[in-house]
Order: sequence, then structure tokens, then C-alpha cells
Amino acid sequence: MSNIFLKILKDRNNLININNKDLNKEELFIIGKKIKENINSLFNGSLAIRQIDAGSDNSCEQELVALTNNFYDIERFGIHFVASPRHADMLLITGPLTRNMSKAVKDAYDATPDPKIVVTVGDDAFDGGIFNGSYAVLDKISDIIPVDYHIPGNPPSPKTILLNILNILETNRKK
Amino acid sequence: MSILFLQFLLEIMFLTIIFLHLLKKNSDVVLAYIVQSILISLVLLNSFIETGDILILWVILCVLVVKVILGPIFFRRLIKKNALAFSVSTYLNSPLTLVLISFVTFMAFSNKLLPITNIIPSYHILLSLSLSMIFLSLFLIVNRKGALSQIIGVLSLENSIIMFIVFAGLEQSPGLQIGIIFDIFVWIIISTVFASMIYNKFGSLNVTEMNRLKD
Amino acid sequence: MNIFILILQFIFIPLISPFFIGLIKKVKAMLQNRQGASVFQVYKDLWKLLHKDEVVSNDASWIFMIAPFIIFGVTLVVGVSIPLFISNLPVYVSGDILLVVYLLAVGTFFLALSGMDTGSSFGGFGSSREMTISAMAEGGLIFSLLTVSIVYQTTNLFNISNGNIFIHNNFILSIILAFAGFFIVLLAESGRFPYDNPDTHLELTMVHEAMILEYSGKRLALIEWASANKYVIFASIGANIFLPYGISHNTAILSIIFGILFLLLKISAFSFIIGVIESKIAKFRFFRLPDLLLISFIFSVIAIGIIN
Amino acid sequence: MLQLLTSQIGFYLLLSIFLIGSLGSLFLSKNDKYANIWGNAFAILGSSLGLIFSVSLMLTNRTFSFNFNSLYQHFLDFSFNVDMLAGFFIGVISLIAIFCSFFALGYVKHFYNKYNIGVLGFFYNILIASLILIVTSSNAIWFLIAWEIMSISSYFLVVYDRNDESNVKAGFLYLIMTYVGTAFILFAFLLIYKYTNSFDFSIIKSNINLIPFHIKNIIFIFSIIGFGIKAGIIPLHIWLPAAHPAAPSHVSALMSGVMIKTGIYMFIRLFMDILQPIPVWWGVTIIIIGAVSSLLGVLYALTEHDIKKLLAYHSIENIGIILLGLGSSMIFNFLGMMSLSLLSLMAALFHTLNHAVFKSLLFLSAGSVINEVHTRNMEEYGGVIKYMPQTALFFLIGSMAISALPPFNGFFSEWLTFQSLFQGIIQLSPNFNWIFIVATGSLAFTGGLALACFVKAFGSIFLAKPRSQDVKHAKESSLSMRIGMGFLALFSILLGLFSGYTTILLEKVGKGLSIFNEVFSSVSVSGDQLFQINKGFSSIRSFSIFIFIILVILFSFLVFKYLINKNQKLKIDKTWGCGTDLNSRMEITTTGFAKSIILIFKGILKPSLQSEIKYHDSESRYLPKSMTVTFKVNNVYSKYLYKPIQKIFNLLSIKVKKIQSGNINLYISYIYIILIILLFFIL
Repeated sequence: MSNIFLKILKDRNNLININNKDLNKEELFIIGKKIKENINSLFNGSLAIRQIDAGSDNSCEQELVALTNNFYDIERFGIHFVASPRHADMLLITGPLTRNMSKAVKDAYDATPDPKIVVTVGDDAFDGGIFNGSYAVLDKISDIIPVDYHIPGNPPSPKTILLNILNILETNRKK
Repeated sequence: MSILFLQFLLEIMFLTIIFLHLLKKNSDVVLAYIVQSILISLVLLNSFIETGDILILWVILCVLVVKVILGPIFFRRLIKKNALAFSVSTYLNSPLTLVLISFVTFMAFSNKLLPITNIIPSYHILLSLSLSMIFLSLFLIVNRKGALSQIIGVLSLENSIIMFIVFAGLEQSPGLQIGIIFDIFVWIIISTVFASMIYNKFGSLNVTEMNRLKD
Repeated sequence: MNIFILILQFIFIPLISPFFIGLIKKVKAMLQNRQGASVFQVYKDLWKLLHKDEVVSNDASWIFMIAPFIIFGVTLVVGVSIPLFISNLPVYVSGDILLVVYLLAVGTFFLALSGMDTGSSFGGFGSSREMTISAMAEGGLIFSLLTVSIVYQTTNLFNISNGNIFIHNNFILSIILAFAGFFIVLLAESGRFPYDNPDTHLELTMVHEAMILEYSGKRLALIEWASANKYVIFASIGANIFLPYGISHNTAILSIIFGILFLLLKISAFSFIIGVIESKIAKFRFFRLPDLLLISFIFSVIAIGIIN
Repeated sequence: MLQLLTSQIGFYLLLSIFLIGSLGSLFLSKNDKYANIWGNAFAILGSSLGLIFSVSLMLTNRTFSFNFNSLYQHFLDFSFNVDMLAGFFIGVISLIAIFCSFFALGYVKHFYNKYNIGVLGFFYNILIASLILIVTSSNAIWFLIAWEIMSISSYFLVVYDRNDESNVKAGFLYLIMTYVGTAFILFAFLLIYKYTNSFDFSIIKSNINLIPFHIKNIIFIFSIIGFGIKAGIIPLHIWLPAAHPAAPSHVSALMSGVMIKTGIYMFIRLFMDILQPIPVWWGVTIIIIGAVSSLLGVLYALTEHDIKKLLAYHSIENIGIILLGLGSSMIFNFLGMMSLSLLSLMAALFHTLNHAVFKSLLFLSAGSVINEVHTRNMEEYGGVIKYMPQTALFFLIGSMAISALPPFNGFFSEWLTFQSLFQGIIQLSPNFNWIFIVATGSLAFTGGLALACFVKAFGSIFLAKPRSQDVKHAKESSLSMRIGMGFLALFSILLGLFSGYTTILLEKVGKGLSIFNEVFSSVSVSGDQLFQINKGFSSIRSFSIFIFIILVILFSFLVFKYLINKNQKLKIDKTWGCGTDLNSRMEITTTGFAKSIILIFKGILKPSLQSEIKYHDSESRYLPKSMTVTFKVNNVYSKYLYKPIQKIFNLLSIKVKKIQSGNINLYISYIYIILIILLFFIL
């Protein structure tokens, strides 16, 4: 075990570096127009994300999990995943909204204290994606809870998700 | 009255108790009891003469009236009414009872019991004799099966206690006299009621029937 | 001068405790070959939580509402009554070891009650596990502090840390044993690794985290801060009682600064060790924890045994 | 007036008030309301007089003893000796009795036209009077008479609620155990009488050296068993968790707060006063009994889900702690360290007082909860705090006091016990201090487990969602019940606040005993309650801690509530159950809470887990109708200790039964033979 630590401490150049210039390259849908006045100063330092699976096929989850590995490492931007919506500031909803998950998503939304941001990740979450119109899926998540931003992609790569989250924080700060 | 005469009376009483053990018929047993009571009254008379205490006179009167007259009459009527002539069987056969009687009297006379029998050194023999009479009448109760003879046993126990007390020189104390009188009355009542109850409950005066009471 | 020291003593623990939690996270991140959050991230988290609104469950009673203030207040009280950077505080309420132990028990008591208050099964199980661990840890804690108080012939923490180094050295073996027992209890009470994984998301394995699932906003910040305070309290007790090198014995400015530096150094050493431990071993199964706590109790009993 | 009060007349006045109270309530038993008011009013009057009597006696140190000799001159002179120790115990008894009677005024209402209230009032007053008589009597026979009155009156109070079959059975078990105890006490006193041929405690004390050494040990064993049964030490504690829950709550508060203390009183009276030059192994056995009782008591409390049984087991635990203090005092006494012996005796007395206060507070508040929810099973409570907020506050104060949390009184007496044990570890040579290490270890673990147990108790009763319909229409207890509980809670705070002054008072009480007159105390108490043990070894300021804690909590409340983010909105919403809506069956209950601790200690507790499935139709095993899992801790003592004894007695009695042959002559011959044998022996 200790030789692994030595190897780690020797070479440390595996982080992908993100600087401001490639922030605005990835496109991003803005849906909800809610302007939150005290949001800009609050979240620049620390952001707690609660990921809700509204019936996804686990592809978006893989990408979100990849965010926490040591390539993308969202912790260094002060973003961390939390266990309960009570502690969360941002709700990442993945997957088409299935019928019996609608109540759970509504509960999670109510349980999150304000000010909060709701982001849907992946095309399925936007309008049910390929499952659109099926009896088991309620097409639009925004019918149940107000959605603020949407990250397109099926599934969006960890880099796009990361850039989009940082982008969301940027747009919020500008408002 | 001289010591000898008293001793003579006591020996007769001792004989009556021996007879009580050996007799077969109830009526003879009652007869022996009458003899005992007469002897008791004689001895009390003697102590009355010596001490001149009026109370003892009363005691003698009661003894005579109750023990000699009333008691036996009542017992006779009981025997006649319930026709229990031959029910005086005993646990031990007569030779064995005799051996036990001798052993008990020997024990009463042994010097182990000296402190009791030597209260008044001069009356030593009389006291040890009455002590043996107490033990014998107790043994009588144990030995007899018939309820009537057991009652007679208890009464003779009571008489021998009186004898013992008289010779121990305690007849003066008022408490004792009241005790004797009281004892006489109460005991007579109890024994009669007891006998009649046993009889109509068990149909016979044989005590062994009673072990059905055991759960 | 005394007032300044008193105020410094009062605000010292709450100020530096988030830093050390951040330091532990940083060490773990470094060992996982990732950059990890900055060391001051916990300050930002607390600051953000303090300014957020709250969502409270309708089954919660007044205990749920006031528990965070009591828990945080208790850590402040304990913060004042233990030696930090100066060993003979001009005026102190009381530094008795039993008072410190049982005051921390008040904090655990209310935390466990607030966990059960909202009626969620996770909170209930969190409090049951927390109380089991703290019940088993109490023996080891009291006995390890008792060893040191026997060595220095006083149970007052300030007098202990004021004792001269010479006594310390010739009982060094029993103090090391007691320190080992104390370190095991430190991990238990501050909810660190072999007992409970602080940043787990799986509710079934949580102990400390499960009790505060229901809290949000300001109250959550207070409880997080209180648990950070508790960690630093234990670390500073360990630092000043078991390795009292460098603590200042008088109220000169220089020695105080020196004392603060040494204290920070020692506590960061603690945090570094804990960070390494948390990366090296896995979380123990729940029913192997009592054996570990019993080991700490036995260490202290042996330490007492070999003193005289 | 005070001088008059603390004298013989005052004492008789005290007893007569209780007598009038008891007879009056019996007399008025036709009308429930009057009987209740009369009985409890006189109980309050009597016990408040008792409190004044004892406090004035302790402060002015005017002890007196008198005897009331009856016609048998030397044999049965009823002599009383009201010294400092007796004064202290009268104080404890009357303090608890006042508030139990206040509580009873409201509580007994639910017994109206169900049982005869007059009888309850009668036995209640008799019980208090007999308690006072026990602690003041200084003649063995008089003591035993008072002991019998106490046992019988408490028996009738235990079986008062006789519709419930288990109460009568519990009362029966209580009676048997009490009489076994009394038998042992009788043996002990007879042994003492044999050697000192007197029953009077003062005479026994003066010629104690007549008793040879081995007899003294036998007396010690007999009195340990006899008074241990009443105090409820571990192997002999079976009746306590059965009898205390059966009694009405204010009686079980009085019983477990004060009645088991009579056992402790007699331990102190016998071992520290009368049989004074005591060997060391007595102290060692008492400490070991104390350690075992406290540890096992709290473990069994953890397994309980009946609230009153849980509190009864906690009485056993606290008795264990008191015995730790007493045992260490006896060991110091043997080793000649009199000031330490006084210190640990003070610790034991202080814990007796504290335990009486917070245990009766807990029993009363538990009683008022049971009164509303009509069941003693904690599984069916839940969320009672929303319906009975004040009772919940009192129970919270009681449970914080019993688990020795700082601002309350439980902490300071446990702190004192800890200090005396620490002194034992430090000052004694290795062959003695291992006992103190064992005792401190058990005390430390007991403190932790007691905390866990009371989080379980408070949490499952008062917090979360109601788990049964009765809880929903429970309403706050009546005013008199709240007064009783409120004052007890206030007392438990005041005793914590002024623990310095109470320690000085207890030191005077300790000095009342003859062995401690010229001993300098190792505890010095200065202005704001700072008292130091042994020249600064350890010190604690009860007053300023209390104020400091309150100030800091208030400071943090104000700063964070109003200074930072003042206009913070608070939204009320459902509990977050990961999306599923939680119902009341999903929250944790007592068995769930304690399961992990029980499994850790399964070696000692031997839990048994039975699961049983009922099916719709027995052939097909696929449609289970109901599945029940019972997680039970079986009673080790009755299985391994009491059942074998019972079996032996049965065998013996069957053998002896053979002599009952039913034949009269045989019986008379038995008498005859024995008469002759006796004659031979006597002459």
C-alpha cells in the first residue's frame, strides 16, 4: 500500500486543466427564466449536488460518477455530491420521468431548501428522449417541477457536464 | 396421714392405670377411672386436713361430684346407647405393652429425672411414682384405638398431674386450684361432645377410620 | 491582556476546526491522486449553509429545533475548558476531565435525540449506532485521561498540561499506551474512519451522517461545525495532554504565538495521520467495533497498572 | 419553635399526622374524592413537617434519642435514636413523599369508583410513617416491627390494581422475597443477641467485641442477603422489576425512590456504625456487588420495553453506584484513611439523595404518560411530546439527571463517586487498587450505557410519529401532577446548582457517625461552589458551570438565530424518506434501538430470537398470513438460580409429607417421644 502512495506523490500530472476560455464552447439550453438575486454570491464557493434518477438507463449516472474521479475531480471547484436533498443546492435529474418516480421527484424537489437550481441531464430527461410518448413515461419533467437548465447529450460526456455546471454558475453570477 | 398411707393410695392408683392398659371392656375402664377419682379426692382430703384451706374442700367436692358421679353416668349412657362394648383394641399386644410400661416406670425412677422427682426429697418416691403415672397415661392415649378409652386416658393423665402437684406441695397456690376445677369442667364437656361427634360421623369409635381425612 | 487571551481561547476552536476537516479531506484527496477541494472549502460550505433557507419536517418537535444550538454551545464550553495554546489560563471555569467527558456526552445525547425526532428510520438507526459506539468508548476515554491525571496527581487538565516535562518523561511508557487508547477513542468520538465513513452516501452504513439527514440550512451548518469542533477538541486534548511539548506556560505574547504554532502543527499532524488511516484501511464491520474500543480500554488499564 | 420541633414531641407529632391521615382516609372511604384529598393532604402536611424536622435537625446538629419503654422492662423497650444519618434519611423520605402526594392528588382520579381510594390513602400514609420509623428505631425488635409494617403496607399498595392478574402475581413474588429477606435479617439479629444479649443498637455497639470474628462474618453475610433483597442487588433483584411497575405510579416512585434506600440505610448503620471494626473483605464484596449490580442493571434496562420495568432496573443500577461509594468507604475505613472514607460515604449519601429525586421524577412522569396512553409498552408510544409537552420536559430533565449530564444533580454525585474511586486507585498499594480499577471501569461503562438507555427511552416515548391511536388523544396531565413533577425537576436542578452546600451538609451527616468525629474532611468548599478534593487534586464549580453553559447556549442561539441571516424562511414539509412516504411503523422503537447493544453483550444477556410464520392454509407454504419475530432476553436468574431452589424445596416437602399418616395415635406418639427426649436433654 505504501509504495502506491510513493508513486502517487512522485508524478502528479494527470489532472485535466480547465481554464476560462473553453467554458463557453459547449452549448447549453436555458429553460427556466427564474432570476435569483442572492444566488450569485452563494454558490461560487461551494455547491452541493443531489442526483435524482427519474428512471434513467444508467448512462448519465456513469458520466456523473466519472465526474468525481481524479481526471475531472469536481471537488477542486467546491462542488460535492450529498446524500440528502435537504443538504443540496442543485438537483441533477437524469433519465425520462417514469410514472411511479414522479411523486419521488416532487418530494425531493419540496425537500430541497431554497435557493435551489434544477438541472436535467441528458436528452431523456428533457422530453423523454426515445421513450417519448410511452404509457410509462410522463414526457416533460418541467410539468411537475420548474426546471432551470438542461444539459443536452445522450449521455453528455463528463467534460460537457462539468463545463455546463461551471457555466451555470457563471450565468448565475452574471444575473 | 402418714406417708405410708399416701404411698398406699398412690400404688392403688398406679394399679388402676396398669389395669386401664390391660382391660378389654369399656365399662371396666370407666370403673377404673371412678376408682382413680376417689383416690384423688382422698389425697386432696388428706392435704385439706393438713392445711385447712377451705378452697381445697371446694375442689374435693367438685372432684367427687363430677368425676365420680356425673362423668361415669354419662359414659355408661354413651356405652349403652351406642353399644360399643368391645371396641377397646390396642395397637400393641398386652405383653409388649407390659414391657413398655415397665421401661417407662424404670425411666421415671431413674436418677436422670432426679431434679423433678426430688423437689421435696422426702416425697421422692411418691413424686417419681406420679411422674411414671403421667407417662403411662400418655402412653395409654397413644396405645388405644377406641376414642372412649383415649378420653379416659387423657382424664387419667389429668388425675396423675393433680397427684404430682399435690405431692410437690403446690396445692396451696390458688391458681392451681382454679386450674383444676376449670380443667375438670371443660374436659368433661369436650370429651362427651367429641365422643358423640366421632360416633355419629364415623359410625364407630375406632380412631383408625379418621385417616380418610388425610388428603 | 487576560481578556484578549480569554477571547482568543473562546473563538480559537470554532475558527480553526473547519480548516483541519478541510486538511483531512485534502490529505485523502492527495492520496487518491486528485487535487481535491481547497483546505478552506469547509469554511465556504458552512458560510453557504448559514445563508440558506431551511426545510423542517412536520413531525419534528422543539427538541429538533433547539438541539443544534445546544450541541454547538456545548462544544464552545468544552473549547474554553481545555488547554489549547496556554497551559495556565488566568481564569477558567473548570478543567476537570470528567466534566469534559460528560459535557461532550450532552452533545451526543441531543444529537441522538434529534436524529430520532423526525421519525425517519435512517435517523433512528444512526442514533442507535452512535449511542452504542459512544457508550463503549466512554470507558476507554475516562481511563486514558485518568492515567495522565494519575501521573500528574491532578484531574485538572490545565494543571496537567502545566506539569513539567520531567515527570512526563519518566512515565513515558504508560503515557504512550494511554495515548494509543485515547487515539482509538478519538477516532470513535469524531466519527472518523474505522467507525463511520463521513462522506458516504449509502444511508444504511451511516452513523453520524444519518442523524443529520433531516437538518438543512443554518441548523445543518451548526451541527457540521460542532462535529468539526469536537474533532479539534479531541485532537487538542491529545496534543496538549499526551504530548505537552511547546505549550506556553506564561502569558507573554511570544510564548503564546509559539504555543499557537505548536498546537496547529500538532493538530495538523493528527489530521495527516487520520487522512492516511482513512485511505489505508476499510471501515470495520459494526460488531467488530466494540472489540476495538475494548482494546483501548485495556490499553489504559495496563497503562494505569504499570504506573506504580 | 424550632427547638420544640426537633425534639421528642415533634417526632410524635410527625407520626400522629400520618396516623390521622391514614385513619381519616379509611374512615372517608365511602366518598372517593374526600378520601383522596384527606389522605394526600395529610401526607403532604406530614412530610413537609418531616422535611422541616430533618433540615433543622441537620443544620442545628441537635440529635436526640429517647425510649418509650413499655411494660416488659428490659425486653421490648422501643428506643429511638434520631441522629444525623436518620435525620438525613427522614429528609430524603419526606422530600419525595411531598411531591408524590401532590402528584397523587391528580393521579388517583383515574382510580375513582374502580377501587377503594380510602384503602390506598390508608396504606400510603402507613408506608411513609413506617419508613420514618425504620430510620429512627434503635432497637432490633422495634426495627423489625417497623420493617414488617413497611413490607405489608407496600405489598397491599403493589396489589392495589388487582384486576390485572400480573400485579397480584408480582405482589406475591414481592411478599415471598421480602419475607425471605426478613428471615435473614432476623437470623442476623438473633446471632447478635446471642452474643451481646441485647437488642438495643447502642448496647450492641458498645459491647461489639463480645462477638467472635467468624460470627461477625456470618452476620455480615446474613445482613447482605437480608437488606440486599430489599435494596435490590443483582442476584436478589427479581422482585423489583416485577413489583415496582405493578404499584400505582406515585407509590412506585416512593418505593423505588426511597423504600429501597432503607436497605442502604441499614448497610450504613450496620457496617459503618454498629459492627464497626470491620474486616476488609466486607468492603471488597460490597464494591464487587455494586459493580456487578450497576453494570447488569443498566444492561437489563436496555433490554426492557416496559417503561416502568426499565426504570426499576435503573434503580438497581443506581443502587450499585451507591454501593460502590459505600464499599470504597469501608475499604478506606479498614486501611485507616478516615478522611477518604468520609469522602466516599458522602458520595454514597449524595447519590442516594439525587437518585431519590430524579428516579421519582422519572416514575411520576412515566406514570402520567401511562395514565394517558393506558399501556406500559414503549412500542406503542411515540410522538407523545406533541400532546404532553410539559411532561416531556420533566422526563427530559429526569433522564439527563440520571445519565449524569453536567448541569443536573446526577453528574455531581457521580463525579464525587468517581473522585473517591480515583483516590482509591492513586493512594492504595497494588493489591487493593485493582478493585478500584474494576469499580471505576464498571462505573464508566454504566454511565455510557445509561446514556444510551435514556436516549432510547426518551426517543421512543416522546419523539417521532405516534405509533398507536391512544397517543393521538392523550392530553397534558392535570395541574397537581405537573406541580409534583415540576418541583422535583426544580429540585434536581437546584441540587445540581448548590452541590457545594449539599456536600458540606452531607459532611456534617457523615461526621454524625461515631467513627468520623475527629476526622478532617478532604473536601473544601469555597464561595461559588468550588470544591476541591485532597488539596487541589480535582475541583469543580457547580454554580459557575451551570451559568456558563446556559450563557454560551443562549449566546449561540442569539448569534445564529438573529444576527446571521435574520429573515430566513422556514418551510414545513414531510420527513425525507428517500421518496417513500414514511408511516409510523418505519421509525425505530426500543427493541430496534437496543438490539445492537444486546448483540454486543449477548454473552451476558443470552438473547433469544424466535420467528413464527402463520399461513392462510397450512398445506401451501406460499401465502404467509402473518410473520412475527420476537426478540427476547430470558431471565437468567429465574432459570438458573430460583427454579433449582424451588425444585429442591418441592422434593424436600414431598419427603416430609410422608409423616402425615392421618393416624391420631401416631401424632400423639410423636409428641410423647419428643417430650421424653426433651426431658432428657433439659435435665
